[in-house]
Amino acid sequence: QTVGVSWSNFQEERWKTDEKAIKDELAKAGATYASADAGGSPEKQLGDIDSLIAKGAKVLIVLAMDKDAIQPAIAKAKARNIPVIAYDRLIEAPGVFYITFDNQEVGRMQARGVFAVKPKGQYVMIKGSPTDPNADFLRAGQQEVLEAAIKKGDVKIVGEEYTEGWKPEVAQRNMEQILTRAGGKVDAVVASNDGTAGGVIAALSARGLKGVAVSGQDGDRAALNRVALGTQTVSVWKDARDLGREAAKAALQMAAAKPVAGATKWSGGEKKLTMDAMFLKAVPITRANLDVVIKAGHIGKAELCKGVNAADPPAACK
Amino acid sequence: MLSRLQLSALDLRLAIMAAVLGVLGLAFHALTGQFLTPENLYNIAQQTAVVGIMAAAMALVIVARHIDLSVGSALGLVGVLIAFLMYTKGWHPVPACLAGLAVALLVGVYQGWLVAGLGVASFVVTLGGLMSLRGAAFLVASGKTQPITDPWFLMLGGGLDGAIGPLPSLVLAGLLSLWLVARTAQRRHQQRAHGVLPRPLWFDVIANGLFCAAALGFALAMGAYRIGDKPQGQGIPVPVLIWAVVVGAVSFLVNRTRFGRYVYAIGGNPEAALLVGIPVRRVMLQLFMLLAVLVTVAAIVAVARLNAGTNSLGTNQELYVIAAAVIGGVALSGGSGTVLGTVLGALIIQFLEGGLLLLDVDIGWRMVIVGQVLIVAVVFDVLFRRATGERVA
Amino acid sequence: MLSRLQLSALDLRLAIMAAVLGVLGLAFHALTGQFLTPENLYNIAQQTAVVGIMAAAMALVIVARHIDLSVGSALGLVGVLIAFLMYTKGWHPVPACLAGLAVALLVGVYQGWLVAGLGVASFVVTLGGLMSLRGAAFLVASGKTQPITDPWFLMLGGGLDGAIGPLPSLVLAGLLSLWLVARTAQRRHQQRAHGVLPRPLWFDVIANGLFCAAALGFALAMGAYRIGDKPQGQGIPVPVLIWAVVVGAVSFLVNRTRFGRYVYAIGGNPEAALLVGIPVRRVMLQLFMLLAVLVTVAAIVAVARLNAGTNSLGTNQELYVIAAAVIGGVALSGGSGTVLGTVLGALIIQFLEGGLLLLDVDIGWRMVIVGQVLIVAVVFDVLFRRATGERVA
Amino acid sequence: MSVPLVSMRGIDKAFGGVQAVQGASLAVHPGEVLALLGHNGAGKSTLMKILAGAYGHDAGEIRVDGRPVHIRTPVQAQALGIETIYQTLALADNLDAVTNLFLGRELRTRWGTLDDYAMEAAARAVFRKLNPNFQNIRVPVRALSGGQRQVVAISRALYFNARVLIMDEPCAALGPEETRMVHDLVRTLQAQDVGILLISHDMPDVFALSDRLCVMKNGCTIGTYRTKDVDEEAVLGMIIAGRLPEGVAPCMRLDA
Amino acid sequence: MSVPLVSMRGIDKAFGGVQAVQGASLAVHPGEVLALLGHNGAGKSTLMKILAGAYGHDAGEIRVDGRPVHIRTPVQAQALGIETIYQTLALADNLDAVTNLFLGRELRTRWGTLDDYAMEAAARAVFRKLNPNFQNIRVPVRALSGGQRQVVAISRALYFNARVLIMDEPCAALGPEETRMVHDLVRTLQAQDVGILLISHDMPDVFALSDRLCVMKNGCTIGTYRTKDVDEEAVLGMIIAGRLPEGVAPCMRLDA
Ligand SMILES: Nc1ncnc2c1ncn2[C@@H]1O[C@H](COP(=O)(O)OP(=O)(O)OP(=O)(O)O)[C@@H](O)[C@H]1O
Ligand SMILES: Nc1ncnc2c1ncn2[C@@H]1O[C@H](COP(=O)(O)OP(=O)(O)OP(=O)(O)O)[C@@H](O)[C@H]1O
Ligand SMILES: O[C@@H]1[C@@H](O)[C@H](O)OC[C@H]1O
Ligand SMILES: [Mg+2]
Ligand SMILES: [Mg+2]
Repeated sequence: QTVGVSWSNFQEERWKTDEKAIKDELAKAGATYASADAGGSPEKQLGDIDSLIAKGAKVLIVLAMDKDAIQPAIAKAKARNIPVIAYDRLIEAPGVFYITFDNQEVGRMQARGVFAVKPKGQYVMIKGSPTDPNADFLRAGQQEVLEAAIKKGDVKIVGEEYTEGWKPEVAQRNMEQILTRAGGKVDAVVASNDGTAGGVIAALSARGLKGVAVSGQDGDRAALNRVALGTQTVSVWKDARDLGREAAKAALQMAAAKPVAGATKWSGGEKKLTMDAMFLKAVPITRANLDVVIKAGHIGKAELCKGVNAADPPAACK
Repeated sequence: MLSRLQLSALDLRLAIMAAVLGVLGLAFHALTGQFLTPENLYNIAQQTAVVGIMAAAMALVIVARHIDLSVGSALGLVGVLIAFLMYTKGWHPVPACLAGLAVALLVGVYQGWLVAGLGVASFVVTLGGLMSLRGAAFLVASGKTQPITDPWFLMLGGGLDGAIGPLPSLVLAGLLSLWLVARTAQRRHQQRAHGVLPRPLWFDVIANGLFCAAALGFALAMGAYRIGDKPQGQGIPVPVLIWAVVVGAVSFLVNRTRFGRYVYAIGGNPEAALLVGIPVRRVMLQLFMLLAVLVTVAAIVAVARLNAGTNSLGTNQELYVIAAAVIGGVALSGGSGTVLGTVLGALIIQFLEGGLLLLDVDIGWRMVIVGQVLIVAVVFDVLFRRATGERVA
Repeated sequence: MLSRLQLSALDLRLAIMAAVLGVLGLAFHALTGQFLTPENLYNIAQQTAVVGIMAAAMALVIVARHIDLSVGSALGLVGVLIAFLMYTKGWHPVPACLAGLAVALLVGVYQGWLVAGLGVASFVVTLGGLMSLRGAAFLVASGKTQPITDPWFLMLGGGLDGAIGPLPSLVLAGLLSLWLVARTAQRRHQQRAHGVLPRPLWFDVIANGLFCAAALGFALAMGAYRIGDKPQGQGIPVPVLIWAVVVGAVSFLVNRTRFGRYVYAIGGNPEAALLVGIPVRRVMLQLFMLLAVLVTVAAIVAVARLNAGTNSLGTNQELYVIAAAVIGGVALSGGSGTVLGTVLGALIIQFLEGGLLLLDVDIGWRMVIVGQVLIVAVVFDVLFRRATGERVA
Repeated sequence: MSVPLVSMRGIDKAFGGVQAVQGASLAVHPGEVLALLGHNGAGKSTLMKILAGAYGHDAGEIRVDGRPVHIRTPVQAQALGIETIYQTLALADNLDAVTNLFLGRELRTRWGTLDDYAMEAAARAVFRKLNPNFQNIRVPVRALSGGQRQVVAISRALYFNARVLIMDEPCAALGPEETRMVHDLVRTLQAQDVGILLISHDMPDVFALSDRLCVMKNGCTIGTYRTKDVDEEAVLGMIIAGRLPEGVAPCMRLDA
Repeated sequence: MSVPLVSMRGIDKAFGGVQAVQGASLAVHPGEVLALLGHNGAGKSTLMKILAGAYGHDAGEIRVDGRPVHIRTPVQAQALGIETIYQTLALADNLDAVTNLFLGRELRTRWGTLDDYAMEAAARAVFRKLNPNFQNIRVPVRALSGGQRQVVAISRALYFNARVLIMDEPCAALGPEETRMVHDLVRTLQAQDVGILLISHDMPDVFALSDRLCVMKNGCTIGTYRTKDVDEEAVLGMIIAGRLPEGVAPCMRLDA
């Protein structure tokens, strides 16, 4: 039994975790893992999926770079009766099984995490890559949460920039210029992932600004450490190992033409298409619940707590 | 020996490259057991088309001692624009494509004027274009992906219904073979008529035989590929057909028209080209416009293949297009290179990418390998030219 | 007039660029009210350092008629490697940096050997490097971000504690000014001693005055920038200091050593350079190694500034480095260009990016504008060279 | 007196700051060889490139057969029957001899495509006239010897039936055999009423071939004389010192 | 008989498939001018470039003062006192005359840095010897006239006290004044016991300057004779047809 997995890009560190989880689960079931990595290019991803099918994949797990541009590959798989799992990012097509942490929801969690700390003040929105459609989903989720406070005037957005290629150094430069523009008066930064959050925090610390709320996502080790140190407020952790494991299980069931255990019906997509889906809980990791990532074995305590203030450590580091 | 066969060093190089391609294919097949299957060949042929279409014109640009670093961004701009006009603006595909072509030509004329008219280095002009046009691609649809659904248009991208079927494929390949043989016969006749000694017959027979076998074999393989429970095999995919037409057309330009000859003359000695009365500026402008046309064609194929225009479309593609031309034997110093070489160059890159993928090689290693193969190809080129006694510095 | 002032066309061009930079600064300040503040200047100076450091060596590479497209990927590889050794492997910063340097030199020697020894076009070699090294950067830490915490190391990236304080800044600027004036005096003296007519005194006074004013003014501005409630102003940030040292060192190489002179000779006429006995291969190899050293320096500053090594580090940066050199007046045809020009070129790009960001200009437009400014700069260059009667084609 | 085939009057040309040609005037008549002399950088090549259409000019007038003409491109000059053998030969090194011969003026079939066989046949014929041993006409000219390359360049002027032929130091890099061949060629063309403008530094060549000579100095044409009226001494005096020979009548022949 | 300053024996050199030089032998003695003649592509420049260290050779032996030497780079040749004025001048057009004069052999201060003022002063002195009017020595040589460029190239040989001087068609592009200057220079150096290898197509030059002449054909040195023993006719016969003159004793002087 071969399971083909098509990854979208290798740049963020989380995907290695996802991959390991899938691999482990498949190994347990004696299935073969085959993968391809599109390096961030939707064009290339189509070719990748072709190759996976050629390689004899009986079921596909697809992390789509672009939800629309992936459609031809899905159609092809369908024509060959190969079931497809939309992994992490929605692919709205009949018969596709969707397993995810909803990106829009992630955006909401990011905003909520920051908003909880800074219900009032000047906000900066550091968005993802202008060429990554997820950047806009995240941004939309963030807006939903902040909308009311913005209307009321409690929250004021003083800067908003895309980050070419999700590059931390670009986020850093953009943040520096925004800080100049705002005269350093920034209370919260909703950064769309942990990489950009890293750049933002470097900019803030270079400006000697402390106590600014900053969000992120992915549970990158560096980011979790920052949460422990108190420089980052929240990293929305999509426990990649859960997602990977569940996806692998679902894949094996689908390959055997069995219904996926624990699936629900869902029709919340753009086209209102009804699909089988499974939603995992993303967990916003804050200083208060850092123990979650340790317990989950995602990161060691030593790495997590490296350099924390011994006088006032977060609970998880005690 | 070589001169008796009227084989130029260039022909020899092409033959070697074709052999390399064959070896590569066999090696990957031996390692994976899946490489030389109709399915995989079908996929690889399709995947190569977009880069191949642009590489055909890029070869000429490099032959003329220039470079275009902006083709990836231009592809993105034109692709997004076409998709945007169809999806968001509800235009019919034809006017949408024409609008895309118009924009591409505008960009081509602008860049061509800077290069040919003002004499600014094309490297700089198109480096600026690489940045500017990527920005413009974002501005068209504010970065939003534009899906495409028109089934007629989607056929242009290949996919499920975008192939011409087994019989027409075979007929096409047959016609091509016939034409080839007829042309060779005609050439031999003309040569004798003009008192020129033709090549030995056995050589022409073998060369033509190999080519016809390749064409027919390809058509058969494509026809043998059957997707799911479709009643019929696929046949040659439309993007590959478009690519073939493009290669044929550009080859015709190169071999049979003044334009093509002038491009080579400019690349060989720009000053001499001016002095003998070649309208260098006009030819350069036309060249940039030709590239613009082919970028548009490639953009149409790319968005049709993706079923969407994304504004990341074509990112870094200029590197692959240039690499295909260079691996195909186009010299950066200008004046030499063939269109057929770009086909082989583009295929070698795609064979590697596809084969390594089948072998499950990590993306990091894949990038390392592809980069080094580019270098190896050119090192080979340099040593080859040196061995055949070409004057080097 | 120009010849009486012993002003070369190159000097004039530098002066014009400095004026453009000034106008740009004033214009952005008028529009935003925040551009010419100590804070913004402090940030922009820092942001420019990484590109500026590499551009100093890139200028020489281009002067020698070559190009290096791989610097961005090399920066990524070296940066990730250093951060990886420090964070994951627990190395001390010094050996980690040395290891990074060793890898950079290895890559430099390899590419330099291909270019200088085998005679492969540097465009191709470094295009391959662009792909391969990016893959290698990923392989080092399997794509994982490597945070950096060593406070001593972080100082190299500037930031809160990475500046030398107002007084040392002023002292440095003062010393630089003194040295400049002394050198000018010495030069006038030597010229008279050798029977050469020096420039008019008023001219040297004004030129030196302007330069000293700029140096002291910059030091004062940096000193005036106070972060939060730190008791003291910042002063010149360490990355800027490093950049200044690099520019000084490379200028010294160019003006006062055989190596620098040979680079220009090679760029002017590679064949002649060989014939008069310049060890062309060795010089080219040294040049690629110099670039490798500066890429390492830039990588150290970059990861220190970011507080982390990420595998996207340096993506597309080669474009900015080349653009800085070209905007700074380095001609792609080789043989001409100055190191000081790259400083102005890098600053012009960063002024634009920073100013447009302050103006809240959309990313799409920003890319469009930066791309076109590159073109405008070179169009200006071409027209300028034509006006000063330089032989063009 | 005959109408000059070509006359140039008061031609100016500057490159940026450099005034390369200034108020230069000369004329050449059918069947006449006019030698153009001058120190290095005097402006000889520039003046001839203006006539050949390779450079535009800033001021002055060019007449062909007494009628003012507009020459701004090589094509316009060629259309008027002005052919040029450049000092640098102007060959595309990567192309073969046949292609170079017809470069810019290819023969075409009725479909508008290149007629390679017709060109090859025609090229063989014209090359044979100049050098019967020249066989490898289908290899890139980069592989040819200096003499063979020169044959290709000269053939270009020959094939297209020049009325005026400009030769910019055609023998500078030639061996004795090739030089002799060029001399013969000049005399043949002269007999066919072609007007020839010959740039040369070689006094024996000049005296052996030219009917009149025109000396340039610093961009100006300072004097034109019948060759048989002056001796080498006098010519060198003009070239080096700009000193006109005493008691010799200048002979411009600008007008009919 | 004196020991030859330089002798080359049985030199072979191929480029890819082209055998440019084959079994070539010659020698030059102190205070002697040896003219090297031959058709275009005979291999003259290649043979001299081998002696100058610009090309390596595939076989054969080079001796200086009778001792076998190893010359593979221009620096090695220069160290043996062999200076070359190349057919192409070999100047870096973007650099000024002073810099070009010292290119590859810069004067340095005791810190190892370039000593620009010393170089400028020395350059002025040597340029003055050749052309007193040459003032603009600090502008890029691309802006200089052909004659001035030639002065720079010649000065290079002069300044570094050549023992053997190779001149590859030094007058081909020169005006009469400059040519005369080169002739004077050759005679002066000859008087200083420099050995000179002169490549020229110009028979008057050859007969005026050379003591012996050596003819190459298709890469081989086919004959060496005392110049006063042969006439132009005989020399042309050698060059064109490879026909050795009858009844004239060859004069190789390869050995002491
Ligand atoms: N394209 C150009 N750009 C700038 N200056 C030029 C150009 N062509 C020629 N010149 C200048 O114009 C002047 C005349 O040059 P030209 O080549 O006409 O001289 P010439 O008489 O042919 O000399 P020579 O005997 O050396 O061939 C020279 O000063 C030269 O430097
Ligand atoms: N770098 C090179 N690469 C390949 N072939 C070369 C090279 N240099 C010279 N040749 C070939 O070697 C042969 C001898 O050339 P060379 O330049 O020595 O002739 P020459 O006697 O100097 O002729 P000329 O009188 O035209 O200067 C020619 O066939 C030439 O094409
Ligand atoms: O997890 C993020 C993913 O959703 C986005 O698409 O790319 C960046 C990642 O950080
Ligand atoms: Mg001339
Ligand atoms: Mg020669």
